[in-house]
Amino acid sequence: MSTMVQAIRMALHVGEERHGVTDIFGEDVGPPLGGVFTQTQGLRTAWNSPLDERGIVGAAIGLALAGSRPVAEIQFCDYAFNTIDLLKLAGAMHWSSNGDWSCPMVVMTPVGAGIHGSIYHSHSFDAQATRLPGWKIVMPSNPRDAYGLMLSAIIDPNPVLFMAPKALLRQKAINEGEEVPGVPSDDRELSKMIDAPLGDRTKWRPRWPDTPDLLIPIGEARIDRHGHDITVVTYGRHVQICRKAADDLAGEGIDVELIDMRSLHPYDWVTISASIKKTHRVVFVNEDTEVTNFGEHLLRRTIDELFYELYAPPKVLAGKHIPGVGLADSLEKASVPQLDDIVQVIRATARHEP
Amino acid sequence: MSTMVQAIRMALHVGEERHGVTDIFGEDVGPPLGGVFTQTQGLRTAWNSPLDERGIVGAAIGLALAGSRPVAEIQFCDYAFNTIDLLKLAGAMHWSSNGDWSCPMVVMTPVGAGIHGSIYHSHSFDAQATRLPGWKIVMPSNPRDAYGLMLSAIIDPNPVLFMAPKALLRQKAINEGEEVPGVPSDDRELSKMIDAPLGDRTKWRPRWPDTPDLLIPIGEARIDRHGHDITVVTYGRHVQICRKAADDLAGEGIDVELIDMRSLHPYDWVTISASIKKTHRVVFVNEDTEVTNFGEHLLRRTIDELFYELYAPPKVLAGKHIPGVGLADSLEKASVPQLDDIVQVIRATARHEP
Amino acid sequence: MTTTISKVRNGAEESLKPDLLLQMHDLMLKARVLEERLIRMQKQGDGFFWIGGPGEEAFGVPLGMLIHKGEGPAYDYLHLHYRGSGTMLALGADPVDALRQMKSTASDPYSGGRNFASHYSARKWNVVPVSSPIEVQYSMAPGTALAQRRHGGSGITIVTGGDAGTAEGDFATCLIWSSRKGHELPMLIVVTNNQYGISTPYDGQHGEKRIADRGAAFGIRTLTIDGNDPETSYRAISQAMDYVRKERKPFLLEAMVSRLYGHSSSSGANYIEGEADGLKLFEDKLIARKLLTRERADLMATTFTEELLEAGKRVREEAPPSPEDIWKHVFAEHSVAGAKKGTRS
Amino acid sequence: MTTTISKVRNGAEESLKPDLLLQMHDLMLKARVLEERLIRMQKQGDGFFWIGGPGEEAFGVPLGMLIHKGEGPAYDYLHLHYRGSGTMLALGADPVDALRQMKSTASDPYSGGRNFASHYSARKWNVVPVSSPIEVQYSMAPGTALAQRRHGGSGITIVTGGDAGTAEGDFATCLIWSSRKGHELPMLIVVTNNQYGISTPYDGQHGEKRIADRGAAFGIRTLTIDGNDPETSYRAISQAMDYVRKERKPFLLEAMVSRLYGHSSSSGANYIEGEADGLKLFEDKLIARKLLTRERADLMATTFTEELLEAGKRVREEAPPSPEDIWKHVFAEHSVAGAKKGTRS
Ligand SMILES: Cc1ncc(C[n+]2csc(CCOP(=O)(O)OP(=O)(O)O)c2C)c(N)n1
Ligand SMILES: Cc1ncc(C[n+]2csc(CCOP(=O)(O)OP(=O)(O)O)c2C)c(N)n1
Ligand SMILES: [Mg+2]
Ligand SMILES: [Mg+2]
Repeated sequence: MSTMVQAIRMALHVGEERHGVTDIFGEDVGPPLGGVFTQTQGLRTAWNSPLDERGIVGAAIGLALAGSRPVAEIQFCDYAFNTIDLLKLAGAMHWSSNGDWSCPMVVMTPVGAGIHGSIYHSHSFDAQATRLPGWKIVMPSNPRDAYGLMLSAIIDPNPVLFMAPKALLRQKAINEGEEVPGVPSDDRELSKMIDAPLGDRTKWRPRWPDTPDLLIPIGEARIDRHGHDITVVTYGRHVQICRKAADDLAGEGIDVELIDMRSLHPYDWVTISASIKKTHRVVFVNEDTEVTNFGEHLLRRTIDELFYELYAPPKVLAGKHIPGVGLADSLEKASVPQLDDIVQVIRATARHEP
Repeated sequence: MSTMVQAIRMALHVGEERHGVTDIFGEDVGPPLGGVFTQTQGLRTAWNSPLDERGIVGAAIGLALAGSRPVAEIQFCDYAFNTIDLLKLAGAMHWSSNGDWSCPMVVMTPVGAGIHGSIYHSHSFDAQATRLPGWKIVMPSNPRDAYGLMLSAIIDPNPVLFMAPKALLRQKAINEGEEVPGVPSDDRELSKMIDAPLGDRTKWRPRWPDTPDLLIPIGEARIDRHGHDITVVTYGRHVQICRKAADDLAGEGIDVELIDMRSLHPYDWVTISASIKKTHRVVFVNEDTEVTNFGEHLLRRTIDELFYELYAPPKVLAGKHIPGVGLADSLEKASVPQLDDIVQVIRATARHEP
Repeated sequence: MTTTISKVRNGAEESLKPDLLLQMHDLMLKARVLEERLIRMQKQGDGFFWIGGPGEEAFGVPLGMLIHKGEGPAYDYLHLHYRGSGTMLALGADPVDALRQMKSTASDPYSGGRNFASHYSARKWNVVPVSSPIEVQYSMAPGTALAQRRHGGSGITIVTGGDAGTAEGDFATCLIWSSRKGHELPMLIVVTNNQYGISTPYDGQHGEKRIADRGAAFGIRTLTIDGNDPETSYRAISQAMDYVRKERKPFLLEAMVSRLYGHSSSSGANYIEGEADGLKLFEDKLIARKLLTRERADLMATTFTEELLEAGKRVREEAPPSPEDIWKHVFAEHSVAGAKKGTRS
Repeated sequence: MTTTISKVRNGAEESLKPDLLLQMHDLMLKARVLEERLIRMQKQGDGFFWIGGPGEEAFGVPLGMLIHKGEGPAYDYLHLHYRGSGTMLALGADPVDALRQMKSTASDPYSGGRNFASHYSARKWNVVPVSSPIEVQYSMAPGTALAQRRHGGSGITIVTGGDAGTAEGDFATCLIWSSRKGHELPMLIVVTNNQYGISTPYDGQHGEKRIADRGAAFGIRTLTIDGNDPETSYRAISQAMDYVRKERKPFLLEAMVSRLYGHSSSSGANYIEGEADGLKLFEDKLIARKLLTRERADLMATTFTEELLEAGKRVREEAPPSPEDIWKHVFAEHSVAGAKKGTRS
């Protein structure tokens, strides 16, 4: 069973070997470390940039314009907020030149809370990301999706933001269908092949398993669990938490349909709306701050198009509108949606009687 | 009748003379120009900064921490997108130090389309702004509110973002109650007193009218027009356009209640919800791009709290989700809500039968 | 500012061929006439906003002439700011296209009526879209240069911008990324110093005597020149380019230029007396050297003015973009074979 | 990196008083013991993350000792990065408070359990909240210095940060804003150069021989010193501060330091052999000069270690923040009289 970082690493490897990736770069992305989460270990084209996020995004744009295929990393999305203008510029390149230029690049960055990362390693970026016209935006919730979305991001002719839920990075594939195809079934074997050893790494070379060109289309959601009573729409690390909530609620006779969006833009309205039409109830869950939140957009669209389908007011459950996620466990838990909060909102919405 | 720029200038003058403002600064803010919209002409503490928005926001934070009272300008909000991290930092200063420090500063910036400003002089900033916990956010729609909100911003112990709709800056007060108290009723007289002459300005000094400490409380909306059939909630330059829409619709027998929010955070939910409870129909109008838009937050709150009050699905009318506002008149008009669009949405929502 | 300007070093006095001088003059004059036409269009309501490069022709034209023009990393990349008309004409741009952009027609090849005048874009010549935010081009330029470093050959990246804008962190980013030891980039980093940012004079905003001095700490070769003299410009650019093309290392070139019609239409766009006018000075020189007559120069100007006036009338009849065009080119379409090859999930 | 380090100029060899040396040693030792306690706490699960300054004591302690401590622009402002424990202890901070922050207790006076270890904040001493984003302090620091320039007196602004972070535009912002001609700011701009950014070595990321060289173009006085020697540090800081206090102009001081426990707990936080250990070197010196004995030094360390161990046990019993505390201090309350004076609309 691979972890999400291993999956990302394998996708990047396939990217550089078969899909023209020329540069995988960012702070501590190259040797010796290969990324603060080990996501870029052993990659042929990985290199360390200066500690300068504006330079990183700028260089990625330039590389893309010059026909290279860059995958740039922002070490934590918390450090991308001084680059919004450049991200906007990348998203506008094709449009503002009336189709003359395009800007195929990938920016990857770890997002979200859940690891006691305190104020500056807990930020979400989904609300910001969905405000970047011209970008495609993805966020996987398991190794297979991470692998397949990264490959789709790499071959896309547009800028693609790949957000990796940091709390899931080191987690192994849990369920069937979450594994990267082609990897050895023994964890230790995979680890021996592609994880850099501790200590001196100068002579180490990875042995890559033979993994396929699995492309998970950008814009396609995944129904994580079928159900009839209520639709829960989420992504990233909250997929697992919502799955747990659904398990708990199944015991109470509430049958949850859980949708893992995977792509935030373009997003799979076909799947979401079909589900809401079936269950007539919906909760949108994410952990970004709740004022001007992407879940609110989804809720607005639900109201626009499905108002008369609804048996209960649709709900958004998101992070608190405060300046940061505090470090103490009590503070972190109170700041972003926890299992209990989710169970309560789903239950109330499922049980709601007009 | 004063213009909004004159109103801002007079408020800044009162700020520096009576409320401790020490620094009014930014690009071209000091002599000789006094601001690209003339909003800072003749002010004693106005000075020209380097062309560096990060430096401007950073310096404002430092000044505020050191007990000065800065009003910093970002020349166009289009150029604030590389400072979001610093804006977040200012908003987090009080909270992250657990109340030890505070950061009383004003950032002012012109926002919005409507002047054929092309891609980089047409941005809105309201969605971004409402995603800055710890900030208070205001946007006036007329000279009096500009004056009174600026003064409230200046005396507030928190960072306050003052967004000036650029299409309104040079417009005179139109209706009763939109004038700054204490200004001469003759435009030309006021202009002679406080507008810098063309040509050499080195010897020019303004003569300031005696204007009062009018404080328009942050967090208080203004009912621009009372009505019974439908609530329209907007702010900034769309107040006038919605007013015109309301006038047009009055002829069709649709009686619009128009709310000018004035403060986007904290916002006046008491006024908004009371109105929706009365009219049972609501449209939220703004010109920022429509995915993850502040109007969607207001709509979500409406659904959360007033679902069963509604006789029609609430609506958000906002700008198109595209990389920029194009320069050609046809493009600008198609990108941000126009009178016709607004009339149509209000009409449809008012006439909607369940 | 009272800094003295270095002479271009070796070969500084070697004179350029008369043909080349006349070609430069022709392009400079056309660039000036074009800008004056754009200013007029804007004043007459045939455009919403003007910004451009009158006063930078004596630098911009030689720059354009010396560019290795083409598409892809084998050729030079250009990251221009909004005063690059001279460079574009020297590259071979059709001046009528600039009128189209001013008039925001659908036929505007640079932006389809979306962007301001002088916001050029030409993929066929590696001209990256000019965008209004000051200095972002200095953060992007290292990217094209990185690709060129890898590609090899003699293609280089050229980035231009104003003096005031060097206060943005992006200018420092450019110096840092281009000079990393062992990873130097083939970049000609240009600052056109007109001593103003809109209304704000250079003095009081800068601790540096010369902006070019900022390169020294990074081991970047630097030079400050009189950019109002096209001969000086030509020689300096050509020497700097030689160095960058061969050494594959950055060069920081500061050109002192004029801003002959003020900042933009927002500041009136009237001819400013008292600023050095590189075109006039050059004409005087060519006339003194008997390479040109006043009559010929005047005739050239009148003829081209006429031509553009007529062209402007035709452009006025060209269609504006249609409202639905806002949706065009939000996303580029897949053209990569891989997209079809893969297994769908 | 193979640059040589300048000697501190005049007075370099003048020796410091024994009392002062012993006081420095005491503080350096306490700072080290404190960091080692914090590291231990984190490893034992009494904290989520460690980052701090072991290896910077020989610079940080003298810096703290030389600060004019107090609240408001008459005193020095400090914009520290996350390796400032030595400086804080020298200012008089209670080491137990650092344990509280590590344990994220409600009693943590720096952030109420919200922020990471070494993210200090002390308004009473003008210590601006340390925040994690690299280099933003360099953009804010000119603001406090502006207030001090206006205020007059001898208060200055001190800003510190690492070597890798100087690649961010904010470092350039600091150089630019502090050196504008006629508007120079009283700032001591410090870079503590440990030759690493997390895993990335200095070499290959910098074109500058020395980071301090970047000041030269701006007319900023600069110096690079061996920050592992507290005597050198003390003299250099004191001279630099004298200049800044009197001339009201910026000074850029680069101190070469060590990173004795690696980057942070994320990189293991184990003692790195082979890096110069300023504390050990200083102890050897003091012992050689007969100002200290090995026994006394060891006893000091053991005693303080014991004290902190006990304190840590007590801190472990202190209450965590309560969930509702997340809502505290989102906004500051009005205390300005004007708020009540005005007419309501
Ligand atoms: C990031 C940003 N900030 C502000 C502006 C507004 N603005 C346009 S041009 C200009 C002055 C530029 O001065 P300089 O860099 O010297 O170039 P010049 O126009 O003199 O050639 C300013 C402030 C902008 N376009 N972008
Ligand atoms: C803006 C930003 N980018 C990235 C990081 C992650 N990060 C934390 S410390 C660090 C390295 C800093 O190196 P340096 O500036 O040399 O300081 P040092 O830690 O060596 O003292 C990085 C990349 C961050 N905190 N902030
Ligand atoms: Mg200039
Ligand atoms: Mg370092």
